[in-house]
Amino acid sequence: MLKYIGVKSIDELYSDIPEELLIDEGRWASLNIGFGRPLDEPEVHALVKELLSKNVTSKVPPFMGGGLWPHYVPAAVTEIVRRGEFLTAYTPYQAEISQGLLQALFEYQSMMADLLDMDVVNSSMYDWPSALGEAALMSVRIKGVKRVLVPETINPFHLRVLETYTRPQGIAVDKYKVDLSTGYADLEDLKAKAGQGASSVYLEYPYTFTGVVDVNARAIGEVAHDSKALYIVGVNPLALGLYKPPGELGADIAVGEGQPLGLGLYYGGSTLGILAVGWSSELVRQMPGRIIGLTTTKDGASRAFTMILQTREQHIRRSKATSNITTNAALNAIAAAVYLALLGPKGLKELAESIWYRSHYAALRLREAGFKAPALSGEFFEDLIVETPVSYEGLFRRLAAEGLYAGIPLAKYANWAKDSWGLLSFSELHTKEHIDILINSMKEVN
Amino acid sequence: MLKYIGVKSIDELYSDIPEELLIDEGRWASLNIGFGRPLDEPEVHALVKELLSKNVTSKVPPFMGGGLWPHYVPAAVTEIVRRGEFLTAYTPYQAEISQGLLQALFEYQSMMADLLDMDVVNSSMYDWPSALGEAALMSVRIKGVKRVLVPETINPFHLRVLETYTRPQGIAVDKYKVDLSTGYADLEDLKAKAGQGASSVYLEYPYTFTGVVDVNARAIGEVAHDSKALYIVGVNPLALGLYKPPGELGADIAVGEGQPLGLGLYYGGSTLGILAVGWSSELVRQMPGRIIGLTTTKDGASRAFTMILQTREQHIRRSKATSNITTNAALNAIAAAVYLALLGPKGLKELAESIWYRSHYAALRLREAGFKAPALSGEFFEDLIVETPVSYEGLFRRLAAEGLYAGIPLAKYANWAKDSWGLLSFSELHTKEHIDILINSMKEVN
Amino acid sequence: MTFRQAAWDEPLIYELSEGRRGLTFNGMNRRFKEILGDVRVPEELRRSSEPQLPELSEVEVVRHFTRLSESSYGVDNGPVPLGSCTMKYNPKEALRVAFDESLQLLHPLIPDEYVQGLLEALYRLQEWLASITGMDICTLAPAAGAQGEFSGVAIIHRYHELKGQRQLKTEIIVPDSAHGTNPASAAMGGFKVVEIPTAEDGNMDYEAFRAALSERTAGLMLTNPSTLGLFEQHIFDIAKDVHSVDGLLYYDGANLNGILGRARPGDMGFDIAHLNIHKTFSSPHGGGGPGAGPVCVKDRPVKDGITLRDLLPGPIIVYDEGSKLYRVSWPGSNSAGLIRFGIGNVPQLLWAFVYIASLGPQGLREVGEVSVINTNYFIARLLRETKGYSVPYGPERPRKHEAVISAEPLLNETGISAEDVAKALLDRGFYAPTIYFPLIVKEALMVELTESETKENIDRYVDALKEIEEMARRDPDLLRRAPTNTSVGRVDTVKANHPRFVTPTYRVARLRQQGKQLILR
Amino acid sequence: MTFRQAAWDEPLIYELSEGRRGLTFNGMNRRFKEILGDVRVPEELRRSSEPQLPELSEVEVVRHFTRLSESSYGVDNGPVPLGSCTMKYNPKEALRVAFDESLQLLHPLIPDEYVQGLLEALYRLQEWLASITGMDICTLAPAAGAQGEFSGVAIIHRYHELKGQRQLKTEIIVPDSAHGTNPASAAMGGFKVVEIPTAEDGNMDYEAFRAALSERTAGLMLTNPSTLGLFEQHIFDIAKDVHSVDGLLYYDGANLNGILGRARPGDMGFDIAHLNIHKTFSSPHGGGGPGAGPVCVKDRPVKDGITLRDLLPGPIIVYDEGSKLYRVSWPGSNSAGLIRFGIGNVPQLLWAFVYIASLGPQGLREVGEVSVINTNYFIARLLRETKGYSVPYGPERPRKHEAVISAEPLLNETGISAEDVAKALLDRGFYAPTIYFPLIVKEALMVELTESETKENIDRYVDALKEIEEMARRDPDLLRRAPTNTSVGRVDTVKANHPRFVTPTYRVARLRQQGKQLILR
Ligand SMILES: Cc1ncc(COP(=O)(O)O)c(C=O)c1O
Ligand SMILES: Cc1ncc(COP(=O)(O)O)c(C=O)c1O
Repeated sequence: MLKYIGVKSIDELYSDIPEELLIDEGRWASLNIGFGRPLDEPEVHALVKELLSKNVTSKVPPFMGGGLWPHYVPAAVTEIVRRGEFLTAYTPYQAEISQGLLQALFEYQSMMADLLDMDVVNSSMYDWPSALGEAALMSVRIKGVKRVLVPETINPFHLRVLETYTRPQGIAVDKYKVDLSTGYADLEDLKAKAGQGASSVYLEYPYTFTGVVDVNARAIGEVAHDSKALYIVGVNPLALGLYKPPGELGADIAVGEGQPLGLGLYYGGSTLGILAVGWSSELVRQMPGRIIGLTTTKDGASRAFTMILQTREQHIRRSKATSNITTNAALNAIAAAVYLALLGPKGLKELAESIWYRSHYAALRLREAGFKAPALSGEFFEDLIVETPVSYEGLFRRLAAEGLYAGIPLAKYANWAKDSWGLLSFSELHTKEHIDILINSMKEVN
Repeated sequence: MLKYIGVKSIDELYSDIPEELLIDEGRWASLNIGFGRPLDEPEVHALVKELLSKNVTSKVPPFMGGGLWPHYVPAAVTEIVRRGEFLTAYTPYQAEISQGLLQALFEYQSMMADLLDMDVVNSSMYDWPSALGEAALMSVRIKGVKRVLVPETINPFHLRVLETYTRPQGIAVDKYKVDLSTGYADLEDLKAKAGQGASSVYLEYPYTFTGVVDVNARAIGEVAHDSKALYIVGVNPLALGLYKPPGELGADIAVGEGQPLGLGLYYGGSTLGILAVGWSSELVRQMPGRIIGLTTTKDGASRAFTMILQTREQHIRRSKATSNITTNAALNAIAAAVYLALLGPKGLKELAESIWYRSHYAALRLREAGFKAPALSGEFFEDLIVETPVSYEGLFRRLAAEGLYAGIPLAKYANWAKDSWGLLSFSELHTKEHIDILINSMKEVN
Repeated sequence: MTFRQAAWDEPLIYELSEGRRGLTFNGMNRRFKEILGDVRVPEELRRSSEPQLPELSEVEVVRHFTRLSESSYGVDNGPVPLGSCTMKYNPKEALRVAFDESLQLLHPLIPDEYVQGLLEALYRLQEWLASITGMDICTLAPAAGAQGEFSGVAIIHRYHELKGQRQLKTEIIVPDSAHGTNPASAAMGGFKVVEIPTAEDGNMDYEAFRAALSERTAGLMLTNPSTLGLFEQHIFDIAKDVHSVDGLLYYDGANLNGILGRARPGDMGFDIAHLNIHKTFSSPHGGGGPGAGPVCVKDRPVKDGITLRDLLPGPIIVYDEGSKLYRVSWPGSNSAGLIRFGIGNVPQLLWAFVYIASLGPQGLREVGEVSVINTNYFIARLLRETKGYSVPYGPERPRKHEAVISAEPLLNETGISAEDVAKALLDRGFYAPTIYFPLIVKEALMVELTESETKENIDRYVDALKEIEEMARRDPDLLRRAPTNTSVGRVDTVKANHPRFVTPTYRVARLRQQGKQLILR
Repeated sequence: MTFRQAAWDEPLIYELSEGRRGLTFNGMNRRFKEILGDVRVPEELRRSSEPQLPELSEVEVVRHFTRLSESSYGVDNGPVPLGSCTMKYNPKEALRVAFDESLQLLHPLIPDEYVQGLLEALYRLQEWLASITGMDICTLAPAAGAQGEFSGVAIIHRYHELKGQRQLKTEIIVPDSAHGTNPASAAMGGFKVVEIPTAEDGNMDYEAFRAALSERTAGLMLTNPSTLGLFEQHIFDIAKDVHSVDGLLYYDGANLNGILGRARPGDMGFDIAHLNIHKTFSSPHGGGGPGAGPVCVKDRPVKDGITLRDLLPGPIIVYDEGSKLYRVSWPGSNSAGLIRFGIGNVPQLLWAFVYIASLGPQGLREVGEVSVINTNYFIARLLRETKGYSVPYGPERPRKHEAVISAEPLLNETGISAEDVAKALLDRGFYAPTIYFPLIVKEALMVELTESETKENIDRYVDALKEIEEMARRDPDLLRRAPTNTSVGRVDTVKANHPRFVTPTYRVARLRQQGKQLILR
């Protein structure tokens, strides 16, 4: 091939690179890259198995949630997303040869829309916090006020990400108060702050770091709208099998985390940012991210799918785009679509109930064991705060050493939390025995 | 639907079954079937994980071979055979809609033919021993003498299966001697026995229960042919990366075990029977099993594949068929095809060398450690017999308790083996460290 | 539904070969090479030339087989209503368990105490299968139904051998509706096969059976429900009769799906039965295997304290109360021998374990019921709405899991054959029924919908058959050109089997190209 | 190669809905229900009606998505030579590791000491990426290249903020050949974007750049090699110039494949760089993600002992000699913030770990070399054998991993556009190149073959382009009707975006059907 190209050696193909920059083979091979030589596949396989076996996975599924949750990954989901035609495809720029991929993503958007009770869903963001960041920027583009309001008990990681997204543009992120006895938002405080002007008011639903489902969810939206702010609701989609969806709450924008929908935890590395809006031209035009739409072939003969409203995106609009996002979490969106299709409305309800039962059973047993649970008296779903007589972090560490991951020691991450508070999370993965083991161990270690 | 059918209840659809036979719902539900109630998928998943975790898998790959061997399963093989279009297909009776499956099986047959140096390969048998049984029956159909000859050191499991296949038809399975100092066949004894008449002479190549590769392999075939018997050679296909293939040895029929070709062990539950013959009308017409052939479409426009020579098979010839086999190991044949395509001739040779290196390194270290290894002085490939000063079974059990599966205590299965003999097997899965650990532990425990 | 199968016009993998590598083992040999030098193999044993395998990189291998797979069709693609095959859905969770990586390095001779998890699962399965069939004890060893049959025949052989009457017992009775494997298995066991015709009502012709029965009768092989989907109504009499001449009754369990949860072979008088894990218990057919064919027996006496269980030619798993361990018990000297090295096709067996555990007894019974309803609904619609298809043999009787319809009326009227119908179904995105089997039905279309198909799919399937019938009248030539939506059009099977053309391997094509005459006589 | 894609005419999953269930959780709730009774949710929070999701059994779901997948096309199907995307082969062993089931239950807040295996792998990867780029330290956190860019822009912002010069530093310079994400990211960081034209020789117009450079310059974003596949020859001068006004240089690593093992951004003067794991390091694109976009910096001083590493908006993994533990170090108060909850897209990162471990430094260098040879061979053949395509901007210069060709000559001669060419390529079983990008090339066809394509595939690809050129002369209308071998013909994008038709969800279609006016203004 070199001969055909007309060069004597491969080096000629790098001749336009300044001499001083070029790295010779020997120097390159001496750098800390891989294991110094190519490894055969069986070697790599053995090496990685050995490495991963150093992780201490517990026989009892972790009781850790708080925004990313341990849930069951159905086998059918895994099998579908492993299919090379989906897995190894690029963004479907050529619609004609990618109809299956486009339809799958359209179906994700559609099912998510029905779950959220919203009209327009994009085909994915990276994760919940970045979706929140983008939603906030979007609200500022629309409303023009460089201020957004978030609840005091917002997930602290989400808060930091939100600040990272907003800070360079000089947007203030201010908090409205939450009553720490019930876990519900302080509507008066919110009203006062919203009255001072904000582009959007945000609610976490349920609050990921308290577990509470805010009864004021509708009222918060009304306050937002009264103050000419947009209402952004962030959700754990599984809660929507039981609780009112963002659409019913009056949300303008819904964001959330698709990770519980059959993706697994992967140390927080397998996420799916949800972003949806109601049918408003302004909202849709200002949305970030890719959207797949239904259409027909040019000859009108058959239904077809294609990417739509691309003029919002960076590859067309460049610095005027609604976001810089391009690669997103498409395959995870397909996984979520398969997951939602497997469950259907009934399965989703059963699963939500499954979760509700476990957290409420745990609360009962925790109280019987002498703990305060839930420490915040409001409605709760998957996570709940338990209050212990001791520092939770110590208790947590002792249990971890026994192979029980007993939630999240809240004070470590959230300044509003008591040192004695732990956030426990329960899912369909936990049997009654698992929960009993947890609580018995908590009693003993306490 | 019942209404449309015109019955009042489903029971009517069973009305032709004698009353006394019918089982009512209650009685059925009380039987020992499953766990007494339907389990949800997450329940089953947890249950099975729990169960499988009770198996004690060693960090060091087992040193156990003897006819089924631990080998690396390439990821690409797994991914291909999991594809639903292959996995969930039936026997390709409708060629037009199953071209891909047919071509894949044709390619298996073709690659296996080139590996074996034989002309015709069927699209699979269950496993090596049943392929051997069928080959023996085939030889008797062709030659008419109700006797077959096998080496004394034949795999004892294979021997029992062979006897099971031949005994109902009154066929004698006689053994020719093997020199237990070298592991090579006793040609004089074979000549004498073959002279008394036999339909076939069988050789294991390498002998799975001694590890020896018989230098007389060609000569044995000559003896067989001189006595008007067919020559059947049974192979570990991986050995053929280094050693002469059955075709070069003059084999009329080759059988063998495809399990090492990327199938994994699965407690002996993932096998692939190889069966091949040279180009002889008689042999081909008497072959058992399915064969895929190349042809064209009727209009001659394109290449196509279909099942051929079906008049040999049970669904056409019934009691006159060459075998009763129908379901075989097709998917495993596809796995083997993918495996062989990944390796190619170079990879196969490297792998065979990889195995050779390990067994020979082990022999060296075993001798240094004071053991007799190999106990049989002949050429060896993957397995070798080690002779220890103690009963091997005791040593084996002590090592197993330490998590080292140190081969097979031969005397437990083979009456010609000394109590102090163990059959160790080495593969590309074993690193130098693994082998050193084994030998050090053998020294200590000894 | 319109449908067009992918067609990649994919070359043979040999033609793609480009001197590349998909998998290497070089680095791994380095350290050994340093110690041992080059590999040494005696000249007389050294392979003289490399095998002519293709040489490709991993990406090319993956692409090749991915493309090929898109020209294949399984239950994951759509309905595969092949009769006699029970092509039900293969649940993905069972797939995940069956091929669990932790099993890849489990050797069959690892001592029992280290494989307790697997043995427990298989022990349970073994017991469940006994309960489901009403038999006493099963071995999981046989690799497929046919090997199960052969095992059964070997048991029959051994039974008579142990009783010293093998010389006398030379015949096995098989109805003419039986699957080809039955007579073939009987013949492999050295028995003469006596075929009994099928009566008009679909039962085995009882009079003919009585006439054939004699002291030479070693046993009878029966599929119940039969391949016609009909329950054998004389079963009690037949059992009594066979036993009266000291014959054994063998149950071909391929059709168990039809009576699952409603009736059991063990209660009908059968002595031996095989099951097809890849039919009734949802392990996939894999394009032709592997499956699994456990064999169960009633534990009746043979002689001198020997009972039928002692004759099983495969291991059984026992639970040892003393050590609290599951143990593998290998067949002893009274057995019919041994059928394999290992305990059975483990992935397929685990698949069945997951399936039964998931469904429980209730679910399994529902499986049987839904498959029976589906079949009878299908027949009802077909007969009501078409004229080209008939249902021979006891047309008024309810079918079980499957039905054999005849396209003879259609052939007579339009010249369109069962094969044409089958090809036309392919064009409509359905896999075709089994055709021309059982042999006793002319222009047979053997349809088994299983419980996995929805009413909507059955309706679509009947609609397709109707449409084909109409087209047969309107434009039969169009049908004769079917299929056109599959990867290729009709395949030339005559050429495929022609003595001068028959090409079972690429090697044969290569040799012919090199001028070698390879003719099959 | 002829090629015909599968076409199942698959209904929307809603249209398949038949009131069935794929996954249940009923049995699991039994025991809890006994204790707690029914689930109680306050009225004001209870969902008022079930979501209108489809209801299907597992088999129907699996079939639906299996069929859909066959109307999709990835690297596993054939060449996907999209420029700017590095669609290389995604090795299957990496897939197996990346989605290892043991990681499914690892929560990101599990204490470090319990995830040492994973942290060790990621730590190594982090160090390897630093070596490969010549940078000092990386965070693996960003989820994709664009988030990496935004992280970089946030670092630039924070740098100037910490130095008290944010008010002044309002502009980021970007060449006009840059990917759209660069200006978009700069804008998200609140900066004004200054675009610099590309010179005839394919370098950034150095004079224009000098003219644009000022004390307002906060930084420069550069892709090198550029999207034209050309190495920026003034890079040393540019770096010096940007640093002279205290701006930071950002390296867009999407094109690293082209210089892998030969040159490193860290040696060129860049301060910040992102990598695309899903481009250079072989994790799959998954139809649009997830990917991973680690960001690395040179650890240069900012002020008061603060160095650039302190500004990284994501965790880094450190090895603690004392405890012999790998630890996650979260960004502190000087940082640009935090970009995610968790350490990064773990499966994709593990994929890169396996890829780099498999190839070693030697293999990685070869990756770069082969991709460069492939590109230049492609150009050489194309230019030698066709007339319809040209290579604008420094046509004599060697390309790196990709090339932008222009179909302008073809358009002028025959009226056939780049889009027509793309659609015609689809018909021949190839995925099309990126078209109409970069914007500075008319009728752009941006081709990146990567190291994964064989010479044979490149030849076939050139042959296809030749054939298309010939057909453009002979029968352009035929080409305008392309594609015909894909699942559907040309898609109506005008209708798709029409204010009264635009349909982003099934819900919108449903509402319109119910008479609701949904118009997008
Ligand atoms: C009635 C009947 N008996 C026996 C068999 C043979 O079973 P297997 O294919 O598992 O060997 C079949 C399979 O098609 C069958 O339908
Ligand atoms: C040059 C260049 N920069 C940036 C990006 C954006 O990267 P990502 O898609 O990972 O967000 C791309 C991706 O196409 C690219 O080609």
